[in-house]
Amino acid sequence: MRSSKIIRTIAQKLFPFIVLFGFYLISHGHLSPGGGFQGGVVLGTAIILLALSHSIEQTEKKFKSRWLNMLEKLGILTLIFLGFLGIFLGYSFLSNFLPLGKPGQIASGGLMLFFNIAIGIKVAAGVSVIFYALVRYRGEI
Amino acid sequence: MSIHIPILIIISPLLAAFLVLLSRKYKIILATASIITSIVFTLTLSSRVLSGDKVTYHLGGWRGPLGISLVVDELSLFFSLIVLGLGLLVIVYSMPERNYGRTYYFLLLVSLSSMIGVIYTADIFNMYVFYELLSLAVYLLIAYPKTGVTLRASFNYLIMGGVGLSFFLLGIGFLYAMTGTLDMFHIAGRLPAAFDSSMQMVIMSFVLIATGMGIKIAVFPLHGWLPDAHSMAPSPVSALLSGITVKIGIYCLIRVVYTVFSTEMFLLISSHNILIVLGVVSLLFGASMALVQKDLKRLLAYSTINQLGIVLIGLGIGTELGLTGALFHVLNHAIMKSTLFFCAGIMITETGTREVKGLSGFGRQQPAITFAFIVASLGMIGIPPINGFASKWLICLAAVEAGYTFPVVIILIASTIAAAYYFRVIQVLFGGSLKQGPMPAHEGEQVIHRGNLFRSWPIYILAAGCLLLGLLPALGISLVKPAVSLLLFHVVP
Amino acid sequence: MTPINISLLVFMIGLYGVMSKNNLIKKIMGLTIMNGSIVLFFISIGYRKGGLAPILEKGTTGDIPTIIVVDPLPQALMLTAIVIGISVTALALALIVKIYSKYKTLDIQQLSKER
Amino acid sequence: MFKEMKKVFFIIIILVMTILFILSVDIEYSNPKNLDVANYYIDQGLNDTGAINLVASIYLGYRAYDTLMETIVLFVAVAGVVFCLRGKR
Repeated sequence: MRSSKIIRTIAQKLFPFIVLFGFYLISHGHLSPGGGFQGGVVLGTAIILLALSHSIEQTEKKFKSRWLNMLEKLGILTLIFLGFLGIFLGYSFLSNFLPLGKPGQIASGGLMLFFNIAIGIKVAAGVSVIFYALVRYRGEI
Repeated sequence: MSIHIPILIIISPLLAAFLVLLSRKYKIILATASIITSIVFTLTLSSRVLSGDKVTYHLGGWRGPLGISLVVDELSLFFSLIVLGLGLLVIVYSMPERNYGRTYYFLLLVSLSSMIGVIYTADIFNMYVFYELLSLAVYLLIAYPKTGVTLRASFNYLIMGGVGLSFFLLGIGFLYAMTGTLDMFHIAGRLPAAFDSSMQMVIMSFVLIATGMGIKIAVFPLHGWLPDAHSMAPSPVSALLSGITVKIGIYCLIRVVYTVFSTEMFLLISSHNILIVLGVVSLLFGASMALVQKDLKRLLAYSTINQLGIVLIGLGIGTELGLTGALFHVLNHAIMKSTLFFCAGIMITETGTREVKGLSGFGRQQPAITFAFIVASLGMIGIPPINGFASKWLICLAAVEAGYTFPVVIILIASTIAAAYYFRVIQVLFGGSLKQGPMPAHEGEQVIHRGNLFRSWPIYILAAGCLLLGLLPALGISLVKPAVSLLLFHVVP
Repeated sequence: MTPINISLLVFMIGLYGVMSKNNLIKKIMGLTIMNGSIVLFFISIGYRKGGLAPILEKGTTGDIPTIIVVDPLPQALMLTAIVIGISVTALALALIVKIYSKYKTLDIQQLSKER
Repeated sequence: MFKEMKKVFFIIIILVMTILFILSVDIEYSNPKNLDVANYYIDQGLNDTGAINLVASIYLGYRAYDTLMETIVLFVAVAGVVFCLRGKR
């Protein structure tokens, strides 16, 4: 099944903007509405849009599901590692050990930015992996 | 480093779970090592906890009602030791099975770690999150063989469990609306004032939480998922479900009843009578349904409903003796039911059938396993030298002392019915010679030998535990005693 | 009829859907409705009259804000609850796909007849 | 016949439960009680965690443990979906 040229072109042109918006939501999660989960879902939607408008195989060449799986594990391991870093530096698990900046700036949250980025990457990878698994399933239907 | 022990107990199986997914070879070693690490950590905590002071850990350094804290007291120590000990045996038992891949060990470790998370947390919403994590892992473990029956059982459990946890979450919402905090000890401190101003909301929140947990521990009208899920799952998973996972529901119920809603309020809204009635009904129902089952594992699953009814009666009586009996029965049931499911797993792979009738002659072939099965089933019935007797007797004594004679009669009747169905199985085990029916697909003698070695150790250990706790019930009671005194005479910190 | 009552009503509608419908996907829809109603419940118990979204002004340096702000804790809890609901739904749908490919039906009455 | 009976029975049960539910709820809408913890978050959340989005200051600061577990829940769900649907293509 091939979608029409209009849809393909618009999806292709829209893709970078959606990705940009997703990264904005992730990185400004502690300053404005948004955060890791929301931004991650938006990033995942970008991949889903590309896969729906173009063919699945073509998208999978760019975003391989093996890499996405690895990214997902990496996100969670980063979170746990950041938690353990608190223990090693003499605070407790998951505590914010970075100095707080001026309120309203992007560095103001300390560790929050890194939490958001790890969660965002993990959610984006997870959503697209679910999509791949559901789409590629060819059971005996 | 020593102050971080409570979080390390939870995180080490969780970290091992993700490492299992990354490494292909060392999955079993990683799983075993992480659980042993957790057990060692727990044992180092135990001396501090048993000497009387609570171990508290503030996550992220936020104390009190602001953040989440972990509290290890006598009750949580007792339950976490059961979970970790049996979890280790479940991992050892599932070692020889070759087709359990990485996902199996991942889910097993996640479920064990989330159980400890449920047990240690002092924050009621965090308890919900961990319970949902536990449930997701357990749904997948049930569906692990991916046959039609297991998928159906898993889906039924998902629907029922989802509804139950939604009820639980709504109950948490009611509690938050009344008290404005989520920390259980702070809720307990503020609830009496809320009880004076709006009694019906307190009752409603209790009903919601109790209904949610009632679905999880399968009391009579809400038991629909249990027989399918417990009997269709692979045998180690059945032992995990029936031995430990159901006990987590009981733990949550005890926590909510005795810590969040205090004992006085519990008596004031007369919910102890409801617990006793539910216990009696599910006791009778489980016993009578188990009597007519032909499938061995389904029989054991209905027997779980039966035994949980006894625990509920003990909880409902609520005196010191009754609570001691109930908690002791939790320990005993965990040990006995895991033994039975482990034995059932071996029987099913050896004879190739799930029917009780097909087991005839197994007793002559493998006398040691059969002996363990008989020990555990005698304990289930409640025959003196085995541990099940001691706890049942304590509960009966407590019921007579508190003036409930009717439950005692019912417990005795149910024990007779239990004797009927367990003796039927034992009789078949020693019956005629093993029928050469459809033999299972054994390829190569070597696999079977290795399997038998790793599969029989856990059974012998558990059966020895049954006999030990039965001959020296004072040992088990001394394990339970600190938790009971915490529950009845606790002080809000 | 405050939003609190409405959320309880919706909760019951979801419960009715889960209990009485025979189609597996409709049962999952009921579960989703229950989850949504819980979100509505939590958000509405945190509402204060005239409250704004709990995001402070960019220039504040930690003084006590003069504006009224709604309770931020239930909103943070609901972020967690929504993600958990999504996870349960995704898992249930995967199970349904697998069940359908085994039995070729989604009706729970027919499923319980099959062995 | 039996099916309709069942449906009516369910509807009656649900209606009774709804009425009980709504009667039991005693929360004053838009005027919550016991606001000390919430007020602490609103007053001190910015000083403690440095985020002007108070919701983020709770779910990444005070209750980051919940967020970690929630991420793992999502991971288990993804692993489950992939596990259920892989093989036999």
